[in-house]
Parts: sequence; structure tokens; C-alpha cells
Amino acid sequence: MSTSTGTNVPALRLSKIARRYGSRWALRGVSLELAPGETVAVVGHNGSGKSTLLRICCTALRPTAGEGWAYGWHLVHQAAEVRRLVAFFAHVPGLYEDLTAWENLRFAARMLDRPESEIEPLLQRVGLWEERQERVRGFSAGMQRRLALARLLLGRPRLLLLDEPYNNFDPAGIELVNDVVREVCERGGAAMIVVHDRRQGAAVAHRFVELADGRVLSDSVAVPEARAHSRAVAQRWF
Amino acid sequence: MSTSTGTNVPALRLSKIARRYGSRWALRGVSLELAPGETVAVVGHNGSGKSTLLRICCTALRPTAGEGWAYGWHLVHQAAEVRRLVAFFAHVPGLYEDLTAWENLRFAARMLDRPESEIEPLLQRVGLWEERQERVRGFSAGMQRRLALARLLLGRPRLLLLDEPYNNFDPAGIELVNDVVREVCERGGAAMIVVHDRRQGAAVAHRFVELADGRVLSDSVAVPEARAHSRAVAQRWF
Amino acid sequence: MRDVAIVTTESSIPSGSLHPAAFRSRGVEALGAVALVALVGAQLLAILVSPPDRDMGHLQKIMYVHVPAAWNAFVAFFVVAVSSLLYLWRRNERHDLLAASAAEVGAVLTGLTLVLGSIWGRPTWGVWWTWDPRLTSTAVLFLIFVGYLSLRAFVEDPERRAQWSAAVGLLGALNVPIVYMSVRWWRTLHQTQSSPSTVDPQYVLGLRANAIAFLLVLIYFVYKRYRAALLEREVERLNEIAALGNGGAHAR
Amino acid sequence: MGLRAELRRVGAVAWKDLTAERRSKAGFNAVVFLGLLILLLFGFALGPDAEALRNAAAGSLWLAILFAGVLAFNRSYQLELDGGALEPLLLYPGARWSLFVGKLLANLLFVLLVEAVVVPVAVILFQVRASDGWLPQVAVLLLGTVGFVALGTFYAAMASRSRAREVLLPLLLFPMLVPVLLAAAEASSALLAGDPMREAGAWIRLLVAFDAIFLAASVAAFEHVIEV
Amino acid sequence: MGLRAELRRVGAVAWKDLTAERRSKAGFNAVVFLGLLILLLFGFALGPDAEALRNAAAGSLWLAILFAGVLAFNRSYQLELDGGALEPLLLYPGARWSLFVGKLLANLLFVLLVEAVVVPVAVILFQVRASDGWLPQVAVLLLGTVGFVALGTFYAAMASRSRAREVLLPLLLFPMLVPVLLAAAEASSALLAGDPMREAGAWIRLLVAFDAIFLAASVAAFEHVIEV
Ligand code: HEM
Ligand SMILES: Nc1ncnc2c1ncn2[C@@H]1O[C@H](COP(=O)(O)OP(=O)(O)OP(=O)(O)O)[C@@H](O)[C@H]1O
Ligand SMILES: Nc1ncnc2c1ncn2[C@@H]1O[C@H](COP(=O)(O)OP(=O)(O)OP(=O)(O)O)[C@@H](O)[C@H]1O
Ligand SMILES: [Mg+2]
Ligand SMILES: [Mg+2]
Repeated sequence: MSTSTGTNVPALRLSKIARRYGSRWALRGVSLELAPGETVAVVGHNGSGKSTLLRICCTALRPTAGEGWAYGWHLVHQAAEVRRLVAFFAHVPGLYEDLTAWENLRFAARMLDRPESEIEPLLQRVGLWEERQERVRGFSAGMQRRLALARLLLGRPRLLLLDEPYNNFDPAGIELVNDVVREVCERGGAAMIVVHDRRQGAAVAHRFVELADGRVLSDSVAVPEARAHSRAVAQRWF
Repeated sequence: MSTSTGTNVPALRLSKIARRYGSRWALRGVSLELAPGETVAVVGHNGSGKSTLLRICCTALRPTAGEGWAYGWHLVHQAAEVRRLVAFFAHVPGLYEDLTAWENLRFAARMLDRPESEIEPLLQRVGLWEERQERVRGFSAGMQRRLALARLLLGRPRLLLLDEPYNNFDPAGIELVNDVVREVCERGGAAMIVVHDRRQGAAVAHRFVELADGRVLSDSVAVPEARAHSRAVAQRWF
Repeated sequence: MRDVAIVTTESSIPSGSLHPAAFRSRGVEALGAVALVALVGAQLLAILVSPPDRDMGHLQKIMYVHVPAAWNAFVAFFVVAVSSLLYLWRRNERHDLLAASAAEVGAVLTGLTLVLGSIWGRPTWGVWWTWDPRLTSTAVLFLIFVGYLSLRAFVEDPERRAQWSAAVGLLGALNVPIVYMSVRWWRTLHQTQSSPSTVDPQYVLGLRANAIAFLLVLIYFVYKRYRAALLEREVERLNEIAALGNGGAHAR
Repeated sequence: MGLRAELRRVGAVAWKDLTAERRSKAGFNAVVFLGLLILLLFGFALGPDAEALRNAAAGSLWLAILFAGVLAFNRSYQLELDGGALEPLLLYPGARWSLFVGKLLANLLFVLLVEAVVVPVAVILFQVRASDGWLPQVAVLLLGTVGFVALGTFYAAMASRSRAREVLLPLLLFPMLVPVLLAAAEASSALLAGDPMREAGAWIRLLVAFDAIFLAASVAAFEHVIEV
Repeated sequence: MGLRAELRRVGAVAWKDLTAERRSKAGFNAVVFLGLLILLLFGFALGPDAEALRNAAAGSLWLAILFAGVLAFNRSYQLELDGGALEPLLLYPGARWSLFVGKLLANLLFVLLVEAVVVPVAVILFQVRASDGWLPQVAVLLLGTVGFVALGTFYAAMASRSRAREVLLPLLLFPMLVPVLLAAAEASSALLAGDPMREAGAWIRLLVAFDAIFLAASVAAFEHVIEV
């Protein structure tokens, strides 16, 4: 327990993580550290291993080699504890299409044992309150992503793992995602975001980690002027 | 036939297109015209009807009301001819996961009856030549999108319908998509692209059509300075 | 009845389709009354006129429901086949609705035949059910249209539903003649079709009367279901016009 | 999490499965009709001879329930796979057994409902003399069903992760079930015959043993099967 | 497109289905085993009496083929649905019947292969006296299979896109098949008995009629089914 409450514990620490699918190495020894309150944007060419990395951090995959800790909990041996702190936002929303938006969140609330009272504000926030009684099957791509985001927030995660979170979101939605990230970080959490468009990442990221062929190519502090600029652009365009 | 060869025929003409899902109206009378050589970017909030519009244009859905023509061919009554000219790039890649990249394209080539010789250059272009013998199941999100793009080009479409084409693509991939669009337009084709980030759209679009709740909210010429600017940004960042 | 009024004033009803004015509820109810009277009359006639059967006794009266039900089930399925064909040909939603209504009623009648048949079989054959081709193929017929109806239940998109169920209905109706002929093809326990010559005229009279009465009932039910479906569609259409304003409300 | 929380999660999973099942109207009616259909086919395949029918009644009934049930189990995981919902489900904190038990309950209820319709029909179709000792018969049915559903839910979890889902499940399941069905069939036919040589009791005890073993084993093994 | 092009497309579709089937390893072997399994279960349900077995042989064999085949048909469309590949498939220019015929051929080959294994086993299990007239028997089997596969491929196209996939297919298919199977079973048992009253010929003609009707109807109707 103590480990998870210590203040100097990194939100995420990966040492020489490697992962093989069949004969193909998706990750070849990735080490990085993520401090509480920090947001890192992971970039890299298609197939460079970003999604695999996030899957390992959220315990959905086991590394073939190497170890990792989230807030001091071991990603493999203490997966149960890790799952309490980590939230993974995947390429696919992963909702139940035959349930309504509300029912999907209520199910999540019970699984995470949160009070149902937390559902309404979340639905309001992601702008699906009117559609709460409709089947997810009929939702558009973006509406589904919004609902998935709400579910993710229901868990009050301390470590966000977002895989290309901006896909399918309209400008308002993109701002929503950014707010969520900033919020979690201000609460002392941390976030790892996969992006392809550095401009988008710059809006929230303090750091850019570039992957190439499963290795860390560069790990650079985001140019602050860039973030300011991207804000400006944002204002100009939206 | 004559209709499709006439020069003054619009690449796409929609008049009062409406579409209902059950009791919910996704489109409420959309009319717009797209000239050959023109690229229009469709923007709009989540659930505004963009994907539905594209699906109707590629004959995957039938409008509940209203009519449309692609190069003079009626979208409903002459669907077969329309399908020869139109290519739709959906949210999902729609590949056969148990076939290799090469086999997927060869299947497409046979269905479109194109010579197999066209496959190699395409695979080279989307950067999957090395992976051509691997199952698509193992491809990353972006690799699958790249393959889907190659399949789409195999049909030599004259009207591109791209639904959020930039998702999952790395910067190089995004440029690839833009090149494809420009190319088709220079060949006298046309393109309709759904985007959420106007900056991205501005790189290729001559026009922005904004949808809201299934109606056309605005139909504006893209600010050229914006396109120049976005190029500049692109250079700065990539 | 204002909804009906709207229906009839609606101009865009494709030619060649049954005009909703034909379903003014008053007409339907009248038909219903007639059918009821006919049914009661026919049953009374059959029961009074026909003497108790030699070896079946009064049980034999079941025949006056069992057989007409079976025959009219065939009629209903015939309607399904025809309107399915019409739909595939004309693409007019009304044909689809008609097919659906007929299929529902037909399925019910087939069920009735089955139930009464097995009730009848208990005393006459000593078993509720036996694996006799006629019986089985009737049950099969029943299940085919159960399948038809469940297909309709599982498909939302109305156009898709219409096309698919038209195809299924058509193929399903192909089986009706097979059921009918099954008795000839497979030597069976169940008796074969008899011609009036082989049956005591009193039975023939009763059977004919009841067959007609059942036919009326059949028509009544089909109309009622069909009309209800039509009205639903009309309501949707009105919503459509409301939703679209006047723009683009010219449904195909 | 505490046991109470886990039980709430069990309830949530079961509720979710049943609701989705109800919503995709497919579920119940179709499965029931399928069961009837299979009975019909069997009866027809076995020909009109009443005696042969009566002997094969128990067997056929179980086969019909088997096929209907297998469909239900596959559906209960297909549900998770369709929208890629399995990954989030597995990433919820807390124990895994609650997921399994939840699905188990949902499937059990489902299969029992199906039986409620199929069994009476089978009795009629196969001209089974409904002997007065129908209560033990029901007990046998219930016991057999529990073992069946436990194993089915368990194997469906594995099959669903593989690529040959629909095929793999019956392949894994049926052989395992043979003992259960054997015991059940023997017990019920013994009871049907009025249990002349008092053997039914033994069969029933055997059934209970099977159920206990299968339940325990599957709950325990599930954690590992579903782990990642 | 010209007829030649369409035929190439037929080949492409069939090839694609078969390859994917081969790749997803489980596929064939699993289906075969399932068929055998079902035979075993039947034998088990029908009890030891050799005479009863022999009588039910044809019926049981057909049921086994039925269940195995239904799985295969569903898989052949599941394939399209998994990666959302159906939409692009339908958006290829050209006629729709070539898609259907392609899938039909793939399924036919698949089922025939399954039969190649299952039938001999059935002959042994059910102690069928392999009468010398085995060639007509094979003909009957082939005819029955063609009708079965045609209808199955057709209905699977709908069922797989409805929400009740696994359940709806057998529900639609089996009742339609009864006449075919009946004719086939009658024919083969007549042949087994040495065709005393020369009725086999009539049954076979009936089978041919069924096949012709079903093939024509399904090819014709497919255009409409797949249209939207
Ligand atoms: C579940 C059991 C039964 C079923 C499914 C059944 C089905 C049918 C069907 C479909 C018909 C109409 C087709 C035709 O007219 O050829 C019919 C007619 C008839 N059935 Fe049944 N039946 C059953 C039991 C019985 C029994 C137990 C009897 C009396 C012994 C019986 C006597 C008749 C007679 C007399 C006709 C009229 C035949 C004619 O004159 O055309 N049926 N049955
Ligand atoms: N299959 C469907 N069934 C029912 N409703 C649907 C279906 N598909 C879309 N809709 C509804 O139609 C509306 C438009 O959907 P559409 O996917 O076209 O939006 P979109 O503009 O593409 O949104 P996004 O930007 O999120 O992709 C939405 O309100 C959605 O709920
Ligand atoms: N399930 C899998 N089986 C086999 N190989 C896989 C699997 N998933 C990923 N890979 C391989 O691992 C490598 C990394 O995949 P990953 O999805 O992590 O890339 P990515 O960085 O997320 O790419 P993208 O930007 O396209 O999402 C790729 O080469 C891919 O082919
Ligand atoms: Mg990825
Ligand atoms: Mg969309």
C-alpha cells in the first residue's frame, strides 16, 4: 500500500519493456518514466508500437520482457491494483450496442462500484444527456467515443492512457479531451497520449516521446512556444 | 453513357437528400453540388450526419427522400454505374484479417477486374511492400488504413468519399492521403472529405461545407491564406 | 377516424396499390360482423345437419374447424407468395405489409390446425402426435412462417426487412404445395384429400359452409392487420413531412 | 473489493447479459423455436415407430437443449466481442470470478426458460407417458442443466477468444458433457420406467457430484483462462 | 462487365473464402470433428439396439451434416462481418449473383469435404450394410448436399446481417430443408433396402427437382436480398 501513496513514486515507470507477437517484435526495450502531474505525448510512425506500449501499461498485454510499475504497483504481479488506477482509451469504444448510453454507464458504475449519481454529470459533460435513453448501436462514431470517454472518467483514473484520443471528436470534443487530461494531471495524476499530429499533442503534453520500430527514438520537452501557438491557432479556427 | 462523359456534368449533385434511421433523422434535406476537380471538406459536430451523407453518395445507403447523381448517374437507379466511379473510405478498413496484404489487394483487383501488375506499385506507395506477405490481422491500426487506401486506389475512382481519412495515419501517411486527393482532382475527379480539424482539411479542400443536425449550415470557400499557413506549419513540424 | 381521413386525402399513394379508403374502419367492422355470423351459422349447420360419425362420434365435429383452418392457412400463404412477388416486382411497401399480415394469420391458422388435429388424434389414433408426413410437414409449414415472422422481428431497416421477407416468404410458400401433396407422396396414417364423391354430402355441405366462413374470418383479420400497419406507416410519413418541412418530403 | 461489491458485480453482469439478450429480440423466442425444430427433426429422423421414439426421447430432448444452449452461450460472448467490449470488461478492477458467475447465472436463467417450453412439447411429441413421478424428473433436469451451463459458460469463454468460435465451443463442450448427459438420461429413463431396480437415486447422486465438480473447477479455472 | 469478368469474380470470391477458412486453422478440422461428435451423440441417444440404429442411420447422418454445414455457412459471412468487409464487398461494381455463386461454390466444396470424412464413419458407426449399390447412394448424397448448400448460403446472407445471426439461420433453413432431407433419406433407405418397390428413382427425380427450384430461386432472390 505504502508504495502507492508515496509522493516521490513515479506515475509510470517502464524498464526495458519488450513485446513480441509471434516472431515480430513490436517493442524492443522501451524504458521511460512519467512523473505525477506530467503528460507525455507518444508519437511515431504507423506500426512503431505505440498501441502495444499502452496495452502493456494498462495490463491488457503482458510484456515479453522487461518490467513496469504504475504508482509503484507492478504491471504484471499486481495487475489488480494497477487496474484501479489506470484507464485505457482504445482505438475502439468497446460499448454494448444493445444497451442505452445510460445503461452502459450504469453497468460501468456497478463494475467500478461508483454511485449512480456520478453518471448524470458525466453524460451532461460529454453532451449525451439527451441521447441517454437511446441504444448505442445507433450512435455515430464520435458519439460512441464520447460515451467511452465518460465511462473512462467514471473510474477516476490517476493514469490516463489515451490511444489517438482525438479521432472522431469534433473540435468541441477535442477541447473536452484536453480538459480531461489537464484535470487529471492537476489532480496529481498523469497521462500518456498517442498522437500523430504534434500540434494537437502540444496542447496538453509537457513531453514528446518518439517511438520508431519499438524503440524510443527521442524524448524531448515540448516547445512551450509551440503550445502557445497551437492555442492561438485553435482560437483562430474554432 | 453520354451523361458520364459530358464535361459540364457535376461530379456529384445532391438534391434535398434526407435519411431516417428508425424515427431519427440523420439528414434533413441536404443539397449540394461538387464540380469535377473540386475538393470539398465536410465538417460538423458529432452526429451531424457526415458519415450518413457519404454512405448515401457511395450507394451503401439509400436516401429516405431526395435524389442524387454522381457524374450524371442516379445514385439509386444506376447504382451499378455509380459504383464504378466512386470510392468510399470508411471509419473501418474492412479488410480480410486472415488474408495477407497482397492477397487482400489481389482479391480487390479481381473484383474490380484490374491487372495484378498494379498491386506492387500501390503497396510500395503505401509503404507496406515489406509486410505484403503478412496477415492483416497483425497489422497496426494505421497499417490497416494504409492497406485500405491502396485498395481504394486500385479502383481508379473519379469521386473520392473519405470519412475522417487522417485518423490513424502518421504525418507521412497524412501527406500520402493529401497527395492521393490532389492527384484524383488533377485527373478531373473530385473528392468529399469529412474532417474535424479544419486545418487538416484546408491542406486540400477548396470548399468547406458545414453540417449541423442533418442540414447544411454553411458552404464557404476555404481561406487560401489558411491553406498556405497550414503548409507552413506542416513544414515547421514535420 | 381523422387519421384515416388524412390517409385518404394524401395524394402520393402509388397507383396500383390498394387505396386506404378501402379500409375505412366501418367497412372492416361490418366485414367482421358478417364473418362472425357466418362462422356461427356454419358451425351450427354442420353440427345439426351432419350425423355423428360412425366410429368417431361427435368428435368428428372437430373436422369442421380443423379442415377449414388448414385450407385457409393455405389460402393465406398463397396471399403471402403473391404479394411477396408483387413487392419484388413493384417495390411498393404496401405489398410487403400485406404479405406480413397474411403470414401472421396463416401461421395462426396452421397452429390451429396442428392443435385441433392433435386433439382429434388423441382419441382417433390414440396419440397426440405421430411422425406422419402430413403432420410433420404441417408443423414444418408452421415453423417456416414462424421463421418468416422472426426474420421480420430481427431486421430494423424497413426496406431491407421488406426485401428479405419477400424472398423468404416466396421460398416458404414453395413448401405449401409440398405439404399438400405430402399425403400422396408418402403413404400415411392421415387420410388423403377426399373428393365430395367419397364423402357423405352432409359432411361436404358442412365443410364447404365452414370453409367459406373461415375464409371471411381470414379476410377480416388480414385486412385488420394490414390496415393497422398502413396507419402506422402513415403516421411515420406525417412525422417525416413534419421533420423535413416541405423540403424533400417526396418519398420514393 | 469486498464480497458485497463482488456480488453487486455479479448482478451487474447477469443483468447486462439478460438485457442485451432481451433487446436483440433474437434471443429467446428464436432459441426456443430452434429447440422445437430440432425435436421435430429428430422425431422425423427416428421415424414413426412409437417405441423407438419413447426410447430416444430423453436423448433427443437433451440434444435439443444442448444445441439451443450452445447458441445461447456463444451469443453471450459474441455480445462482448462485437463492440470490442471484452477488453474493457477484463480491465475492470476486482476479481474475475464475478464475471464468470454473472454470465453463468444469465445463461442458466436463459436455458431454464428455454426448457420450460421445450420439455413439455417433447413429452407430447415423443409420446412419453407422463408418469406420476414427474417431480424427480424435474430435479434431474435441473441438475443436468446446471452442469451443462457451468461447463458451457466456461468453454464459451475460451472459444470466444479463439477464431473458430462457433465450432470450437461444441467441440470442447460436448465430449465433456457426455458423462453428465449419460447420468441424466439414465436417471430419467429409470424414473420413466417407474424406477424398478431403484437405480435412479444413484444416478442422481452422480449428477450432483458432477455439478459440484464442474462448478468448482470452472470457477477456479476461469481466472486463468480469461487472464489476458 | 462481361460474363468472363463475372466468372473471374466468382472464382475470386470462392478462393478468398476457402483461403480464409483454411487459414483460420480451426475451421475445417473442427467442423469435421463436430460432425463426428454429433453422430456419436446420436448413436448414444438411440441406444445400443442395432436395428434401431440402422433405421435411424440416414436421418442421423443428415442431421450431423446439417449442423456442421450451418456452422460453415455462418462462418462464411462472419468472415465478412468481422472486419466490416461486407460493405466494401457489396460496393464492388458488377453483378451480385457472382458473389452468391462464389460463396455457394466455396461452401459446397467445404461441405463435400466434411461429408467425405463423416459419411464413412457413419456407415461404420451405424452398422449400415454397405450394399453394392453405393454409387446411387453417393448420387443421392450429392443431390441432397447441393440443395442444402444452396438454401444455406442464401439464408445465411440474411441471417448473418440480422441481429440474431446464429439462431436465425437454422430457424429459417431447417424447415425449408425437411422436404429435401426427407426425399434424400427415403431414397437412400430405399436403396439400402435394395430398392424393392422401385421407388428410389422417383425420390431421386424429386431431389433433382428440389435442387433446380432452390438453386434458381436463391440465385434470383439473392440480388434483392443483398441489395441493401
Ligand atoms: C396434428 C395432427 C394433424 C395435422 C397437422 C393435420 C393436418 C391437416 C391438414 C394440413 C389438412 C388440410 C390439407 C388437405 O385437405 O389435404 C388436413 C385435412 C384433414 N384432416 Fe387433418 N391433421 C391432423 C390430424 C387429423 C386427425 C386426427 C384427423 C381425423 C382422423 C384428421 C382428419 C382430416 C380430414 C378428414 C381432413 C380433410 C381431408 C380432405 O377431405 O381434404 N386430421 N389435416
Ligand atoms: N445505424 C444507425 N441507426 C440509428 N441511428 C443512426 C445510425 N447511424 C447513424 N445514426 C444517427 O444518425 C446521426 C448521424 O450519424 P452519422 O454517423 O452520420 O454522424 P457523423 O456526422 O458521422 O458523426 P461523427 O462525426 O461522430 O462520425 C446520429 O445522430 C446517429 O445517432
Ligand atoms: N495482434 C497482433 N498480432 C501480430 N502483430 C501485431 C499485433 N498487434 C500489433 N502487431 C504488430 O506490432 C507492431 C506495433 O503495433 P502497434 O499497434 O503497437 O503500432 P502503433 O504504433 O499503434 O501503430 P498505429 O500508429 O498504426 O496505431 C506492428 O508492426 C504490428 O504489425
Ligand atoms: Mg495504434
Ligand atoms: Mg462519422
